[in-house]
Amino acid sequence: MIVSSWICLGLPLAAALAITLAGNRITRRGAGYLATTACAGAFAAAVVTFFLLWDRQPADRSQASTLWSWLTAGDLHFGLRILVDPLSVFMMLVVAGVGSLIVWYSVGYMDGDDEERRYFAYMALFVFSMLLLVQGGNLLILLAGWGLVGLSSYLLIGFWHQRASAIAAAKKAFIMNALGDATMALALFLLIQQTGTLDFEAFSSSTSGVAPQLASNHWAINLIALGLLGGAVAKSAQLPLHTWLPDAMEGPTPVSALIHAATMVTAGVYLIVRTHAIFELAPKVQDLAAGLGAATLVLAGLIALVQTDIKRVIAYSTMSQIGYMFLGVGLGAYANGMFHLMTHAFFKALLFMAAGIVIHALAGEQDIRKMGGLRRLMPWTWAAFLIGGLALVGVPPFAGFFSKDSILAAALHHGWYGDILWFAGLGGAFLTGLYTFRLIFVVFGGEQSDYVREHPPHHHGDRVARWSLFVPVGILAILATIGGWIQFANVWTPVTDWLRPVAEPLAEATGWQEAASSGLAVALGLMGAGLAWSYYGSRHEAIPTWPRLRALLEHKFYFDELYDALFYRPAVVTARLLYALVEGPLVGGTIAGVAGVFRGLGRESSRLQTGLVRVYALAVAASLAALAIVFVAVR
Amino acid sequence: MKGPDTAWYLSVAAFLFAMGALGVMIRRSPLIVLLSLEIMLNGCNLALIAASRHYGHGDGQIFALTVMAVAASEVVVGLGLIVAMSRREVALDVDQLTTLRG
Amino acid sequence: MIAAALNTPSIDWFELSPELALLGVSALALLTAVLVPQAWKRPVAAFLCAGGFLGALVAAALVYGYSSVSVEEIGDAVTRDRWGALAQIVIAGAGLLAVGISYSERMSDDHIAEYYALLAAAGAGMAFIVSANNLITLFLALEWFSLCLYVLCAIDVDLVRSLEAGLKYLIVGGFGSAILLFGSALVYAATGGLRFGAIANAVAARGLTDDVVLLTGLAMILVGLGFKASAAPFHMWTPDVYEGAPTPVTAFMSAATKTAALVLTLRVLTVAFPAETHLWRIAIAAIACASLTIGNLAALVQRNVKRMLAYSSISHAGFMLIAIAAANGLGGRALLYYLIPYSAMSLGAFGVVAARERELGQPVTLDNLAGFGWERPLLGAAMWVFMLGFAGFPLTGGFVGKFYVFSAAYRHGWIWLVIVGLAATAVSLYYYLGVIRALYMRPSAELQLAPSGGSPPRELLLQGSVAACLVVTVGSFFAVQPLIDLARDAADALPL
Amino acid sequence: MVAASAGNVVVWAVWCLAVIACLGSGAAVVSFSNPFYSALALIGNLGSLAVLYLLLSAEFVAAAQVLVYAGAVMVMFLFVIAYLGGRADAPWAGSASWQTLGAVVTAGALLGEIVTVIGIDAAGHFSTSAQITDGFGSPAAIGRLFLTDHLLAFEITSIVLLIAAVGGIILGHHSRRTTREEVSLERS
Amino acid sequence: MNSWLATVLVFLPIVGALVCWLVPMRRFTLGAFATLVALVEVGFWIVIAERFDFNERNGGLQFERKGSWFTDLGVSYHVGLFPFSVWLLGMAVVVMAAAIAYAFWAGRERPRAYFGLMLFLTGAIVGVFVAQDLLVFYVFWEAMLIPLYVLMGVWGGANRLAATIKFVIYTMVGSLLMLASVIVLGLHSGTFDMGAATRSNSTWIFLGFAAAFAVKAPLFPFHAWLPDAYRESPPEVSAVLSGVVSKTAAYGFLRIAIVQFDIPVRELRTTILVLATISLLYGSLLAFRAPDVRGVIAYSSMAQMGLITLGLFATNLAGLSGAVLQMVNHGLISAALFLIAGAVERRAGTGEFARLGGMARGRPALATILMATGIIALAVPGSSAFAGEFLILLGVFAQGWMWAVLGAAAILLAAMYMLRLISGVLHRDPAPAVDERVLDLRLAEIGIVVPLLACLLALSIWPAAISDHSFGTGARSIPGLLSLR
Repeated sequence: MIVSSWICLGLPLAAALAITLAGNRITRRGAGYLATTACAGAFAAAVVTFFLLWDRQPADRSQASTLWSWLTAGDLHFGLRILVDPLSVFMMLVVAGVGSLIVWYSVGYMDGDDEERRYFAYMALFVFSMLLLVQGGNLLILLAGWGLVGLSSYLLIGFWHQRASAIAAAKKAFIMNALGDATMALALFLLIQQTGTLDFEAFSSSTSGVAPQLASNHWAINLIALGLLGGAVAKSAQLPLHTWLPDAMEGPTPVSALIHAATMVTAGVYLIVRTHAIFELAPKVQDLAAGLGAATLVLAGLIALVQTDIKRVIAYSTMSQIGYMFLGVGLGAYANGMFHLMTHAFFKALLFMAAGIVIHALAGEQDIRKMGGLRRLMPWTWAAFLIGGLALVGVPPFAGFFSKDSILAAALHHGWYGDILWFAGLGGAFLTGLYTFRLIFVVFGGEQSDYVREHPPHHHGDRVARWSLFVPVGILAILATIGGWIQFANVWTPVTDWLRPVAEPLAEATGWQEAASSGLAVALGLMGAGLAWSYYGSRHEAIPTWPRLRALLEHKFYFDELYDALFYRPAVVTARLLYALVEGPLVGGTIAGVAGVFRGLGRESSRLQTGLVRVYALAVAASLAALAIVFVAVR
Repeated sequence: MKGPDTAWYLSVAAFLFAMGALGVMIRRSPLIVLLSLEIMLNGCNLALIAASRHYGHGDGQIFALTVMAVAASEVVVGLGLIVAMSRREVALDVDQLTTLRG
Repeated sequence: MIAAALNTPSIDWFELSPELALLGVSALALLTAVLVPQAWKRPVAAFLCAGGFLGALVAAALVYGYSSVSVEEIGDAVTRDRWGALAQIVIAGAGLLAVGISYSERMSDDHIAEYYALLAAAGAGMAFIVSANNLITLFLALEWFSLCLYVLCAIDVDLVRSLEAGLKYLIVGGFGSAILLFGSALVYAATGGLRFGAIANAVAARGLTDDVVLLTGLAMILVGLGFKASAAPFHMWTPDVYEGAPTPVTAFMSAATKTAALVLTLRVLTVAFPAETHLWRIAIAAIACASLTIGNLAALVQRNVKRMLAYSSISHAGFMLIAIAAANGLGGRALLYYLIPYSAMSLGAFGVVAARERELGQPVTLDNLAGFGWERPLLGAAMWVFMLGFAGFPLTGGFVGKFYVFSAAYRHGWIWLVIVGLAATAVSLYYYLGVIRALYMRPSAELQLAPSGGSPPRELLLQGSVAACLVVTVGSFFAVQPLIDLARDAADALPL
Repeated sequence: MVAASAGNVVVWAVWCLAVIACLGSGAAVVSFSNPFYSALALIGNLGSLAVLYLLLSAEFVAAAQVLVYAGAVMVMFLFVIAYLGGRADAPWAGSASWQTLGAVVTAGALLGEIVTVIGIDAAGHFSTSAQITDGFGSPAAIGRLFLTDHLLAFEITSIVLLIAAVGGIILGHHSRRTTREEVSLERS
Repeated sequence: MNSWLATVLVFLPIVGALVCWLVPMRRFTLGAFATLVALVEVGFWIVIAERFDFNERNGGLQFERKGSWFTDLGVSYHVGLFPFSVWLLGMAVVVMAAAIAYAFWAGRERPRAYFGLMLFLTGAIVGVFVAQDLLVFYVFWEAMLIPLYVLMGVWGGANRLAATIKFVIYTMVGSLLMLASVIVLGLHSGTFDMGAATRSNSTWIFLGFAAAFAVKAPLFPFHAWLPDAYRESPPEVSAVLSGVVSKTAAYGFLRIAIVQFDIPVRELRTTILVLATISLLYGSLLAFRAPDVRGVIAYSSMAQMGLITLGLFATNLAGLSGAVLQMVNHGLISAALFLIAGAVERRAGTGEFARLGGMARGRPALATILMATGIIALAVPGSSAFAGEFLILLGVFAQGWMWAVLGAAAILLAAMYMLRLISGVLHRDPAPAVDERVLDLRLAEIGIVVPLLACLLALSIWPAAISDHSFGTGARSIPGLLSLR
């Protein structure tokens, strides 16, 4: 079991290194296959691990393995350590599974790009990093994976590096994630100071291990939880650190599908579940997480209404869906959150990949205003997109229905605060229906637009490339349809049971709560869809015309502007000021000044040397007189 | 000891010495500067001889005699220099010897 | 009958052997001027002079070896001790190297033999003064080598600069000697002794520690000696004379005169005026500070390299005076140790300047030194090392010297003096490194004038001398222990 | 006693005269504008000093002073001044007044300091001087000292004189070459 | 035999330097010879590392050798190695070898002087790291300056003269203050042996040492020499300056300032931490706006030294181990960065961002290497630089949460300036200065930089190699460290 999980971790890394070192000696497509095979191998290893773990007693389903001491200082030892338990295996399956599908898809999508090899190296690196993140056996290794996925994300967003916008987006993503890394690191310092360990076993429950020790220090535990939440929020693009995600759509579409929809951005959810014991000791922070999730889901849903870029709409939808997950895990419905994470990975990847096929077919065009009437031209794509959309909205029997609604139900368990969140979630459901179907109607419905007529969709590349585009999408479409069937709250709960040894849920909804939530959510989602149909189905208008609100939404609530004014500008201005006021005059000027003073003194003392011999004698005599008088005076 | 005692002689020596020093410091003619140096040395000699008398042993006188020889030597070299300078058409004015300065 | 009554002092010829060697050579060189054909004068006189200095060196070394106990000799006029002998070794070495530097100097052939005779004679005078044991010997030896130097400075009688330097030196030097002499007279008047020991005894016996006449005399002696050591504020002759004098003479003066004056200063002050230590120590410290300040500041703005080195020598006088001011065993050691690399660096640096001067036929400035380091690798590298040594960088004896000097000051408890010395070192870096900058970092294309035609003369003797200086400069860094042992044994001769 | 005191008065009188002559001629040396007169005044100075030496029982020194100094040295001086002729006349003084003022103040301070310290000690150990023997200061005594205690000084003096002679020869030597490139090379 | 190794390591390059200077060789032979000597030096280091007993419990001095130099003041040629010195030494010899090889490849003018000076510099730097006598330490410390001055002044850029004089005088002022402290401490103890010298309580002596190290590191506000020096030197000299020479300052802080001065460190800790933090933030901010590649690396180097100082003056095991690790990291990183910057400047003729850009396309080696170095430099989690910074901040966290927060903020800034550097060179459309003739890195350059990068990657895989093998168990490596915890 340990071996298989190490294999799972090692295969993608090996692929990344092999592609990098091979350079031109490997064909472009060879690189793609290598990466795909490695990821598939990782998935196979994850499956093996899963079954091996399945065989054990629930209480016995946790095993750690340390390769070597990665970082030590005195008594502190942080091993290069993985932890295999239900949660990590769950994530391994999702990551490696969806990952291998998307890498496969990339073979077709990236076909013909100049730097395919680099792309696949990065992708393999990402999968490795993500697996390191989820397998890491202590917070430090998790943080390492955390940083490495950020790095891969940076590399892949900026993959088309001639584009200034792509580079800017990549930098933005990296720096906002680094902010999260920093708060996490600080939390880790505090945690080390309080407990002396970062191993997950110590934090497995809020009552055992080091928990009592932590609970005694109220401030510390809140700060630790807050720091971890900072990391989670940054990585998962939740308010207020969400602005990088839409920009990240500058990357190739499979990247968006894998990193910015299916896996990396959900790492925050994983982190909260993994360290749930800490959050449970700091309930206010946990509430904050849920609140942030709720706010994000509504806000992102609103913004998605006015976006005109097909990928950005999906990106905002991703934010919104992760908001649901945060809501869930913030409320203690860990299994529900994780379940939604999984289904979301399926249908969101599906949406992105279908969108990718559209973009690919339309020669890179992403603006939905130029699309329209694609349904007849690309029926299969339309079908896939529709499945994804239905799953997203949460229409039964698609995957989203099973996972999303039980999160909402959990909110009802949480007093008045939970009620507010519940309403927000329901509102979000409505918005989801609205923006999803707006997208579907605008892109696929109606008449063919001028642009589409001018650029009739066609598939590039050879058959192999086409197949590699369509087969993964098909698989995902199936998964988006049936993936949710593995759990039906209160009736059939294998996911919850599987995760129970790691994260005992705080809240489990009762039957009527489940029913009410499901019913309302589905209804609202369908209402949204209906509204979308009534608005966009007939009239071909991509954006609602409501000027002031539209401006607000199009500027994404002015978050970018705010951060620009709050952080970036001040940093630039401070740096300029430091150059102008400190570095030049003060630091450099001091030297110049001192040197000038000495040169001046030198010139003066050199001028004393008049060349007049009488003055020389005078100097001798005068100093003699002074010396003699002083001698006699002080004797 | 008859007449003024040693302090008087020493005072006269000091006068001579200071007078010579003043000459060196204010005169511009190198010849007169050399003469002023002689006066300084004479002041020293007077002091030496006075002290020699005061202690009643001849060391000071010996010293004074050697000083005379030294003074003569300085004069020889100094005058040699002055003659050499006049040959090179250099003005005999110490204030104009300012090629070397700064 | 009279002869029987005369109790002529026994003369220790061995003690006098360094001086006698030099004097004898000087006389022979004078004879050369008369007897040897014009074409042979230069080599013969130079060879004789070098031989004399070499002989003096060996003799002084022998004297050092056989003088573990100090003895006053020849009517107590001189002391035979290791302090003097070690200084004689330094002086003789300086003279030997100066001969090498002088050899190819473009100097009028008229007085070439006399030049070497005077060089040897000056060396003899200095050898005397460092072992002087009474005020008469002190004064006479001082005048002896001063007269030689006056003439040597002006020996290029066709050069106005040279004459000007000679006359200035003579006037101010005479003035300084007169002050020293009057000081001696006052000390004699106050104590009745001319012998250093007798002065100290009289002060002790008659309670003259605070006697004002004695103190005035002491002040005057200090000024006179400070003058010879070219310490500020009695330094003002130094830049002019160093610049005007023929460069080999400057080289010799900067090394040997300073050695003689400083070694003697410590001897006089400790042997004759031990009771006034508290006073002269402060005075010397003040003089040291003044020298460090003025020497370094004025050197900052010099363009003429000789003049800059002159100011640098003033500042080094300041450093060595710190050792004297410390007036402890460490200080004595520090002084003698410091003098060894200092002399080598000084001679070597002026030697390099002389080489460049001969190439260009005009005074060396920082500007026309450009590219010299690349054209003449040995001389350039040597100059580099000398400048680093002056600045007190490690791998040269200059560093250890400064280290000892500062240690001595600290041992006395004068940390402030250490700070002053360090500050001066920091300032001095600018101009020392400026020379290196000129040597290596400025392309010679910037040079306005071309070297005076042909390939530069191969001056083996000069290069050999500079190389020897280099060896001493660097060697004294590694061989600290033996040199310090020598210096310690020497300093033990003084009542420190 | 009377004879003694009368002798004392005479000595005082002679002393006063000699001192006046000495200082007066000294002042003259320093202040005459013509070096020739200054040199002549120095002869007077040396002569009056010789009188003071006699009063201090330094007969041999006094004699040497007159013979060697006033005789030989001054003759050399006068000879050179004559040789230089009009070129010897330099401006009296001049240039910056602060130099002159500084010189006068410095010389005054120096004088004041020395005289003051002598005055302080005058009542102390300068008040009683040692008794001297008959031969004190006589050529014989001096000669004896020169050959015994101060043998080295004697020898060194001779060497110093020799060096001065050589130096004089070198400097006074008429250069065979009158034009050399270095002559024109002044500081750039 | 073992006890000779430290001495061999010091004098091998110096002998090599003498050979360069004295034996006439042709340009190629000289370069090859110097590179060979540097590689042999690395080989000797490997021998040392292999023979070094890292398991010794108290982590004390090994390979010790002591010979009297002058006895009356108690100065001796005393060399030896602590575990942490071994790592710094290794970093130094590797970087020096890379720098010399780079110079060989770049074909510097006047090779005799050049390679001699580089080898001499190597010897001096090694000397600093092995010296166990205050005066010997000072000697090597100063000896470093001699070749650096000439290397910068002769082979540097257009404004080299002003830069060199500023550099030397500035650092010498600090060094002279240290000399004062050396004298006072040594004479006070009666010996200059670091192991035997008494620990001092004098703040003034401490400040003397601290001044020298603060200038050399440099810490704000003693860094005025830094931008010019790093910009005007030849790239490999900049690499040595920022990679190795600055580490001697940090080493000095560790070996002398912290160990010998118990109470002053405690009293002045806050002040120094403040200075270090200001350096960190200030350097990062300035690096963020620097107009050229070397400017960014220069100011980032200052920031990194601030960070290392933070770790050192945390004076706990985490901080110290982290600082040692980070010293090695940063040495390798900044050397690699400067060499790459040199390669870029060589091709484009400029280092200004305004005229650079778009070098990634068609130049995979340059892009990969610069990207890899850059992301390690910005301490992406999982890299060795991250490990070092993590330990440093963890250590300084114990002294107060504020330091760690500010340090974390600066790491954010590090991401900003380093990404700006990477993008400025590699990304966007090719800039005017980058045309088709601008080639990818040549094999030789790759061969020089990749080993540095490989060391960094190896350390990323196992940072505990250094952090766990620097101070022995329980921080008893140096008498005194324990009491500071």
